Amino acid sequence: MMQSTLRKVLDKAALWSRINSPWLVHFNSGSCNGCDIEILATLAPRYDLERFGVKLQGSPRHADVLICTGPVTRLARERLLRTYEQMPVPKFVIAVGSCSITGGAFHGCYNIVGDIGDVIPVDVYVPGCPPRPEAIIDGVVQLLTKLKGAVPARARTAETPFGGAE
Amino acid sequence: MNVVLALIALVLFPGGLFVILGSLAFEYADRKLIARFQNRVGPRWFQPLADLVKLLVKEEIVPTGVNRGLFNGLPVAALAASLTAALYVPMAGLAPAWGFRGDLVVTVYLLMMMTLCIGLAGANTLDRFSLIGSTRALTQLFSYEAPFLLALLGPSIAAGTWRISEVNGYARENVWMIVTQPLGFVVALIGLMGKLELPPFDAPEAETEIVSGALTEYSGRGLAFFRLGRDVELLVGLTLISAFYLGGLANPLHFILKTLALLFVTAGLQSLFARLRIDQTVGLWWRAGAVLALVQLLLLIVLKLLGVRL
Amino acid sequence: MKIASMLNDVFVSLFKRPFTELYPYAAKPAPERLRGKLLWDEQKCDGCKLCVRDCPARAIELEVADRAAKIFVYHYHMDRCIYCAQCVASCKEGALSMSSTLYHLASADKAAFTEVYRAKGTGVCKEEETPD
Amino acid sequence: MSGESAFSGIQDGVGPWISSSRAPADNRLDMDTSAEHLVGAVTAFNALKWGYLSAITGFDSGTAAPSDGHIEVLYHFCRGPSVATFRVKLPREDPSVPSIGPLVPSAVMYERELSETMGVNVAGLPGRKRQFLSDDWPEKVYPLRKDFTMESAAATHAEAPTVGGEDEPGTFIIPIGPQHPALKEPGHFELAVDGEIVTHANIRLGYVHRGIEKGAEDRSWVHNIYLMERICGICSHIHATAYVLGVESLAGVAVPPRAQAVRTIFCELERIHSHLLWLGVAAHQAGFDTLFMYSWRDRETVMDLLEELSGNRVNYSVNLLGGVKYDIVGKAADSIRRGLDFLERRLKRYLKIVTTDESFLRRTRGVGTITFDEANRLGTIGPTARASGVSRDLRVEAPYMAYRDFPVVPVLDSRCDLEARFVVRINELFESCRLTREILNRMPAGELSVPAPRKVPEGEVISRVEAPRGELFYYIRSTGGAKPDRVKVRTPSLCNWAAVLSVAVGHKLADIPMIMVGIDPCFSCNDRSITLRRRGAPGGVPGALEQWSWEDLRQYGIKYYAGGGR
Repeated sequence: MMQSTLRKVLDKAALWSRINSPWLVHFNSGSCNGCDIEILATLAPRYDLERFGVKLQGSPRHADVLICTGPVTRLARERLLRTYEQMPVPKFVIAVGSCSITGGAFHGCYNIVGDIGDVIPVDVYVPGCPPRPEAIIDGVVQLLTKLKGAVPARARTAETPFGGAE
Repeated sequence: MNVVLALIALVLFPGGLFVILGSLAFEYADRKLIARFQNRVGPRWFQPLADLVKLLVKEEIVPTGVNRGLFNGLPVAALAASLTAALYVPMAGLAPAWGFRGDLVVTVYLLMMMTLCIGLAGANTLDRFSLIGSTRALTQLFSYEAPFLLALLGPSIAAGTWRISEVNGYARENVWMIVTQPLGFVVALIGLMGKLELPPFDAPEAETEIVSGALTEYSGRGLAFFRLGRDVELLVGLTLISAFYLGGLANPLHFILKTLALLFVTAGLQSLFARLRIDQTVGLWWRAGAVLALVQLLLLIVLKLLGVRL
Repeated sequence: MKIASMLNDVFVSLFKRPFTELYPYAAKPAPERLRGKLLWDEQKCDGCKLCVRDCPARAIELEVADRAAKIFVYHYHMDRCIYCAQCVASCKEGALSMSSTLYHLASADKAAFTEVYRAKGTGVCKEEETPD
Repeated sequence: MSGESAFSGIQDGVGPWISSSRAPADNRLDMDTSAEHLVGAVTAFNALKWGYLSAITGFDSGTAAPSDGHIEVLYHFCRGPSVATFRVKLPREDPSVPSIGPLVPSAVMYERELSETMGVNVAGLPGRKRQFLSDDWPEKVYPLRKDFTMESAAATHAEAPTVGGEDEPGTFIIPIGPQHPALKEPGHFELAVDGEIVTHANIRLGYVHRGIEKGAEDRSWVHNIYLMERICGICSHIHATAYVLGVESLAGVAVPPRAQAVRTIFCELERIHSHLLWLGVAAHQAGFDTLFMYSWRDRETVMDLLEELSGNRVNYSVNLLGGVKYDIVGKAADSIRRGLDFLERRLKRYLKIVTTDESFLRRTRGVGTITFDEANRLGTIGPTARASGVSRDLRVEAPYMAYRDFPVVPVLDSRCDLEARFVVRINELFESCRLTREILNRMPAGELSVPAPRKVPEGEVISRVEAPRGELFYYIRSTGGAKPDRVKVRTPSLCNWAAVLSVAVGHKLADIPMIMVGIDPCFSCNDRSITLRRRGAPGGVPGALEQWSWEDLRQYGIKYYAGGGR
């Protein structure tokens, strides 16, 4: 009995910390950089996501959330996958911009291999071309609330990087 | 009986837990001040704690082709070194938990261990960014270490002792040493910023150039220990400088006021300057830092010989 | 050559109120021309499909059962839409408009992005239909 | 200066090499030549010192009945409003053309693009195998050919070459990018460190290559406005404006003056937003985060203006074929004036910081100097050229839209170094504020748009406008259908890349990262890449291809400076 309550407390603490310090790493897989400057605008003084604990990290090793933009061009596909694999579990993905969900304005161009959902599992989609910084913050908040409701971290472990049976 | 007291000192009060919580509070104050200087709101009060706990529960990836023992051991060594240094310093205004003649040199050596561990950690992994990061960290180590030590020697020569608690006592009775040895104070404070790789001197982990320098490959616990070690070192460094130069630490109120004042100055300096290239930092230290520290020392020794009461 | 040219800027901003808007808690009203989610007015629409032809991102599909009785099925894909308002400009009847309040469209599942409205000449009822 | 006299010297200058010449428009001169005579024609043309090479277009006239099935390559030289074009007709099977790289350095990248997408074999083109198509793109499949099908481009899963990592003795290769905090966009720099001076720089872009030019061929004229607008997020409006101006002149649509004024105001507001963004990113690159935070905070003012006027902060989608969608009425005009006053106060502050702050000047004064004739010869454009005294500003030389009635005062600087580029861009913003206020005060009345035909009559048009980073070149060709036959886009960063890199050769290494930031590179604008031949370097094998990483660039300069080299 003692063991399970301890486990519950630890899980609650882990979940609390994961929700309160989501570190981002950004990858642009062929976007027109409209969404990228909006993502940077959320870190600038006007919206300042640091008040939610969000920090833009340089290396995928340090990050929990991969925020990626753009339709996946043929060349960027392998790099997007490699960046995602470099991230330690538990990891989450936010796809920002209509072209990252369905190719948006670039549908049918020959160098697009599809959208981000085809390459890596995406947690939250933020449509818009580009979405307002508020909409991107709303996406981050949705991810955090989804985390709250989610099964404790065990759902995505090292053995099931793409999420086990929820 | 004093074993229990010693254990309490080591783990609870002036030692482990208090220093860790204190350093997290100081990291919060630092990030909040920088954010306010940049006209934004900045993090919430429990942010450093959340970051620490999150990193501890994250999966730790050990890259291939790396000496496993060293990879896991270095962060622990770095944290242990800075925690032990916290024992010799008048933490929270009370007398240091331990002290012996010559503990100043040991403390400075323990503070230097952190950069050494980062340098080794960077060299250990095959990732190119961390190789560059570790070479930069070590070159910067050799540039600020000497002037920083000289700057700390000034007050101890004035007090005539190598024991931190005695220097602290001496500083309490006399004129503040920031007045009598201003050069030493400046070199010590800038030296502390160089040691902690705070912005003007953050070439070793320049985010836009080499991702995160020597720590690029670390994730999870290792990263958490390194970051915590650096925060503890910030707290210890600030206490040391305020104990020496700002008229000693008599009681917790003195401790809080003086260290926060110094933190305010360092946060201001951090947000005022663009990042110096590594060669500019080395040039700055050897041309300006060392000379200032030597001049200060010379002045001091001459005055001491003339028997002037400092 | 000034050493810290930003000094007074930095010092002043310490005492100024931070520039940050506390977004989720205090949302500033969006400008009324904001191009958010597309709104379709079933009464005005006469099924001419100009909007479907001019949409650069194939975000609108309109099935016309009976133009006179205004019986249409209107599919709107929020995830394909690039929010350019070309359809609003092309529509001669003014049946389309872009809302300036509905712009938080983030969602966790992709199916929620496709909305189907059935117009039966009487009233509009929106159905949650899985994309065909 | 009227069109005819502009071309007077050319006919007899290049006479022996061209077979025929004609003037399809008053500011254009087309000269037909053949592959053999091309080099002779360009050499003679260079001797006339008439203008600079602006773009090379290739189009495939297709195998359908009317056309005789050939590929045509167009070399566009520009001076002010006039454009002289050499046209070379080539057979569809194995077309080949000599490289004019040695004569015109900036031609190398245009030829690289021509050879990869159109399949024209350019003899003597240096550089690596695959520049901007992906490594697993099948051989002998050229996307811009008319007979290209998506299935033929299935990935052959060729193993992507190991990037960086192979260490010849004495060199130390680090691959930087495409995921790298310094790069807001995926570009991949491969540089090897060797020798005393920068000998060779090789950039592999292509990560943002989406195939927009081919995409434009199966979209209607209306759809393409929004596709062109999304080539680059920062200069979206100018791309749409260039495209719309071209199509309107092809279709003979007269745009009402009020619509032109609204378009010009949006161009200037976009320039303010783009330059402020660049000021922040350049400061962040130099580690000066406070200036980054301040400039991006002030930029929010102009973003709010744009959102209030058009409904979107980045892709304003204002243009229609034949006019604009949104009007600028009283209340909006007042908020623009208030916003501009605030911005001008802040810009004066930034100008002072950029020209006096000690730590910043150490990174910019006397760094990356492009001399006047170097800038001229290498075809630099935009603020980079204007900082070297080369007065190339299409708003001044070839005024279009409302610039005709509201003349632009050119902003020039003669110091030619990086600091000058900072100063030029900030002064340009003062000019943009003045211009916007002037247009707002004397806003012409009239309706906002006129109807435009859905099918554009047959013909070719060249549309050139001044983007925040320099001259933007559009070539649009229509065969009378509902879809364009060919849309060629040459973006401004392309020319500046070549110029900066060729200046980098022989330059000190430590200054190159800041030089790169100085031209405000926009990867999504130019998803092509540049390879430059090396000038002789002691110890290196001349002509061999070397590869350095961005970081090595920095590292090497640091060792160089530490050794006391000033």
